[in-house]
Amino acid sequence: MTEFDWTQLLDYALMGMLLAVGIAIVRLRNLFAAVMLAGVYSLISAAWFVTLDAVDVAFTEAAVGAGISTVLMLAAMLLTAREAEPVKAIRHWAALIVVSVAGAALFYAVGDMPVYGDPNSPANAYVGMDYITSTPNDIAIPNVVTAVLASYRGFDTFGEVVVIFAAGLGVMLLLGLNPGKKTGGEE
Amino acid sequence: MIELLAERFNYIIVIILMMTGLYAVVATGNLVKRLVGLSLFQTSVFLLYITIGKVSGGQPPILPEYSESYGGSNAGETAMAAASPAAEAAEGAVSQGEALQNTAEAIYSNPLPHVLILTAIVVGVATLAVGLALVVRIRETYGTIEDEALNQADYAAENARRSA
Amino acid sequence: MDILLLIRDIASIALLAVGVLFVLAGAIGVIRLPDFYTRIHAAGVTDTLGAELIVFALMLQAGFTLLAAKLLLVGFILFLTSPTATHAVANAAHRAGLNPLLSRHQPPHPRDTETGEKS
Amino acid sequence: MEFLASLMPLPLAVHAPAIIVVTPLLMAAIAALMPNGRLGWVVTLVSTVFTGLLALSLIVDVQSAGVIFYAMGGWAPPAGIEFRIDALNAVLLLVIAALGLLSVIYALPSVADEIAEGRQALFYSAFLVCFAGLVGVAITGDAFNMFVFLEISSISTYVMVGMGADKDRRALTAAYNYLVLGTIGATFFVIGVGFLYMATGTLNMAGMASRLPDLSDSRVVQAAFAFIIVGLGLKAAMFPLHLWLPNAYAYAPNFVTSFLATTATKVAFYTLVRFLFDVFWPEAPFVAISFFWVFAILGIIGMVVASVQAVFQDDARRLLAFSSVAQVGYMMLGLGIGTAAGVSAGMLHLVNHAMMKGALFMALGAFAVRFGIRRISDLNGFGQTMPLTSAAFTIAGLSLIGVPMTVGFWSKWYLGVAALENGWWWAVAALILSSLIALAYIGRMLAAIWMAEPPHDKTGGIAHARAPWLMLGPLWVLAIANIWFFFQPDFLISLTNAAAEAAFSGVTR
Amino acid sequence: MNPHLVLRVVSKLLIPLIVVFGLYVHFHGDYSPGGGFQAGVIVAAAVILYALIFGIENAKQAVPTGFVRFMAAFGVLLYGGTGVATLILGGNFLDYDVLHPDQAHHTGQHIGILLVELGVLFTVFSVMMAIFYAFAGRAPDIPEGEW
Repeated sequence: MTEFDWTQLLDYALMGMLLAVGIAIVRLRNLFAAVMLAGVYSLISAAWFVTLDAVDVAFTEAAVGAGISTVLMLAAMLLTAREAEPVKAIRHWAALIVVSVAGAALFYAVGDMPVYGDPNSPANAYVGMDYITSTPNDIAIPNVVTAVLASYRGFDTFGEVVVIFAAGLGVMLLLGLNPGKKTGGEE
Repeated sequence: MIELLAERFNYIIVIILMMTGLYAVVATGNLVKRLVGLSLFQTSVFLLYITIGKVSGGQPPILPEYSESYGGSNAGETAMAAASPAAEAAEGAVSQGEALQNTAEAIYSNPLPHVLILTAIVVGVATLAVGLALVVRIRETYGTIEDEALNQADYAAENARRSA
Repeated sequence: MDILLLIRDIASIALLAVGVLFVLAGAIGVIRLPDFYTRIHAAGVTDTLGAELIVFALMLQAGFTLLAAKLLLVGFILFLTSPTATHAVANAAHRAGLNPLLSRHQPPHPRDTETGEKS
Repeated sequence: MEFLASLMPLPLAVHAPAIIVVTPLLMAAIAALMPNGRLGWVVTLVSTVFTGLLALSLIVDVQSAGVIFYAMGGWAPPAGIEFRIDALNAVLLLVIAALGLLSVIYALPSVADEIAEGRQALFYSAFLVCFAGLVGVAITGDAFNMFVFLEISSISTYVMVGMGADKDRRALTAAYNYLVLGTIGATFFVIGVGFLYMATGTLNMAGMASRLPDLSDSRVVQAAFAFIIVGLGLKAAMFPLHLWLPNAYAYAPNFVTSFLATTATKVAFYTLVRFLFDVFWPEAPFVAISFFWVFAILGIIGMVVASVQAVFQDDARRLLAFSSVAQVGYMMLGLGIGTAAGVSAGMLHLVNHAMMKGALFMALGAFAVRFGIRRISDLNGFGQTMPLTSAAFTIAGLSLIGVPMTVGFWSKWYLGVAALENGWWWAVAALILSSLIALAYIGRMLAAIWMAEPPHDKTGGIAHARAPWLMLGPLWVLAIANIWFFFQPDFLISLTNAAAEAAFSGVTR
Repeated sequence: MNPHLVLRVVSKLLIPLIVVFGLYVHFHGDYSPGGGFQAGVIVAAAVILYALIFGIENAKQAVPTGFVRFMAAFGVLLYGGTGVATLILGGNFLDYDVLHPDQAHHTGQHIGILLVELGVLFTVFSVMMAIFYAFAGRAPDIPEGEW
């Protein structure tokens, strides 16, 4: 650590907000509030994505997480229920066990993780940085993320389109596009 | 130990967030809230990936311009230059990143996690949409979206069928 | 040139400060004010005046560039959307029958008096 | 086989790894546009036939060339996504393509019976997406691409399971629970892959493998291992993580169950093998521990406990679903033995189980399409009512028990031999115990079919019925395969031995 | 006074702006953050806004359900078709370089990226619309009062 990086303060602030919102979502029983807070959570993480230099991701998270997902969950909530029942004690303890086992495994790994922002960590020193040097020669567009997304790893993106298509199929199959009657769907 | 954790504070927070989401998924009996927890969990995993790719003093991985079609590099910008790589290349301003690495080139954050997470976000919203569609159908068929009540309804129906 | 830059910086800092003040006031208002309508009135300040002033400050910093044009667009859209959103929320609350918190005078609800109103 | 493969024009053969995934995906889009279910079925059939041919040609190529690489977009790894086919996933491709084709032929009458007419085309489209996703998981050599394909197949699976709601509303909750658990599994997998990426800097599985041996002390790698095993274990219905499976299989449309039971968990099992041997390496301390303490122990517990649970089921398909969990236990045991013989036996059981479970579920579907029954007590006397279907069901059931003259015998034989080579006599004991329990639950169904009084129609005679030929055809193909490969096991055994060798030789370039 | 008058006026102003912004995000994706996916979401948001204010039936006239179903499949076909075109022209799947002979400026890559992003745009837009229609279409008749 050379000099104190003041932008870290912003990170801390965003993390604190994320924690507060996350815990609030878990504790809330009012579904409307939980859903809105989930949107807020997405928006804050989008802000953090910006400070982490992931502008494309931030854009998408803001559009999808804070926009579409929230609207979807609101719509579903309207069609179902407004209030969740309190958590049963047995489920609470079961969840705590699952969470603490998984969390322990994750914390176990923390010690060997690369330092935050380390430019020489394996993840940052290898393929990722190669994209930045090779994109001007291979593809010649400025936005490296688009280049990787659409060309280097274009097949992933094809898969992504198919996933979205499958979700569309699923919604059309399960709910139907012209739901006049109860199960809808016949076109 | 303290320093070790302080340099990895991002992972610790992200892990706590992930576990918060996972708890919500496992603990709650409400089907909608379980999906809310699921998206919380997934968003936190996205954060994990993106923090891996962060490089101190880095910039968004958008390279300076080398085709002429972009009008972002007018002269006269000073203050915003650091935020706009295009302008920076034109003026050769010294950014924080260059000061750190002391090379002619600016340093960028790792684009690969960004791409992966773009895909993962889409997968996440697709799952959410299908899940919510199922919840809506469940509500229409059963009249409830609480786990316990659903189990009881199934159990009662099974018993009725058995006795019939 | 330097004096111009100085003026520009001072102006933008002033705008930023005032904008942040409005945002702060809005935030405090949302927490402290007693009922829905006064709160949304405070929140409206955050969106319009606060955000708008900050955008202007940033525009000053950007100078005559594409960035400034984009910021202008952002300012324009904010100018359109946030009052509309505030209006829509307040209107919805009003039509839903939420009465303002008034100490002495309770006005009759519009739904009780008007009948011809259907959307 | 060589003859069929030689019919393939050369440019097609060169790009076969890409085309085999892309064809069903594009055909899925076309199927979604079809105005009615019959046309959608034709599109689906064409693309599965084509995929089957490509799979054959790929197997022939793998046998001659060893390993086939295909760089997507012309970008060599690590920059691009690489498809990598060796003897291990060639077996998987063959299973998916063959069972996919048979299920599609079987689907027409079954889907016509169970899905509303207006939605059949979309339903076939969802099936093709799922099919392509499974093929993609089997074929890809990139860890993140594998996640994408896992999710493609899973999302369409959730939808297809949920479509069983027209017959039984429990399909909805089953699909929902499957969705939640499946997504948790996929997210765990992503966490694991992210950790591996953190440690190695690449997403290419071969690239990871070449860098990981230097990192065996890294806690990040160990945590990645744990998360990937749990994530894939959820998808593969490994014993304590199988809770989604029984209901999903029991209430999904019949055709979906017979396809999923034969392919989906198999593909997840394959990914486990791939990660254990080709990304991690079997000598790593944490992998070596997991062979015994995770796969062998949980496999044995799974195959006994799930079999016992199966005995007490009333619903025929639920019974077979629990049996599927038990069969996953057999495969896990083969994996846990940790030798080439063990993995080969596990892969052999994978193929065999696809044949027998496919036939069993298809037979139940054939009963259902004629009489709409699902409970074991409803099967009374079906030996006289639907003799052809019942005979095929019996053959497959005997194969599931592991009776000689059926292919199920070979899987248990080789599993037992591999376990004894390790000196694991208790594993053999568990195998026998589990087979005895299988005898109990299959015997229960067979007794109902052959011994009990058949239902009488109104005139007092026995109601006779025959399943549609399109259902009987694939059913009997599988039933005959169950016997045929007992007498001609060399083909399968050579395939699975080559697969195990490919797994053990690790990644070589 | 119509209670939605303000909303109607403002949304009439905004909807074209949103669509234009979506297209900007799409076609500027090579130079700045954005691309087909974000653009698809934004354009869909414009139509959803229209549907919320002017009624879902009007929106269905503007963007019919058949069109939605077609475009969802068409986007996948466009993406995959680009790949098939590269196969036919002799490259590997999705190897855009073969799409255009001008290798020096990588025009083929630019064309390919534009085409596949267009495919993403179509599919994402129409699936978002499909999801919206499916959910909004079955909204229970909530009296205005509840909101």
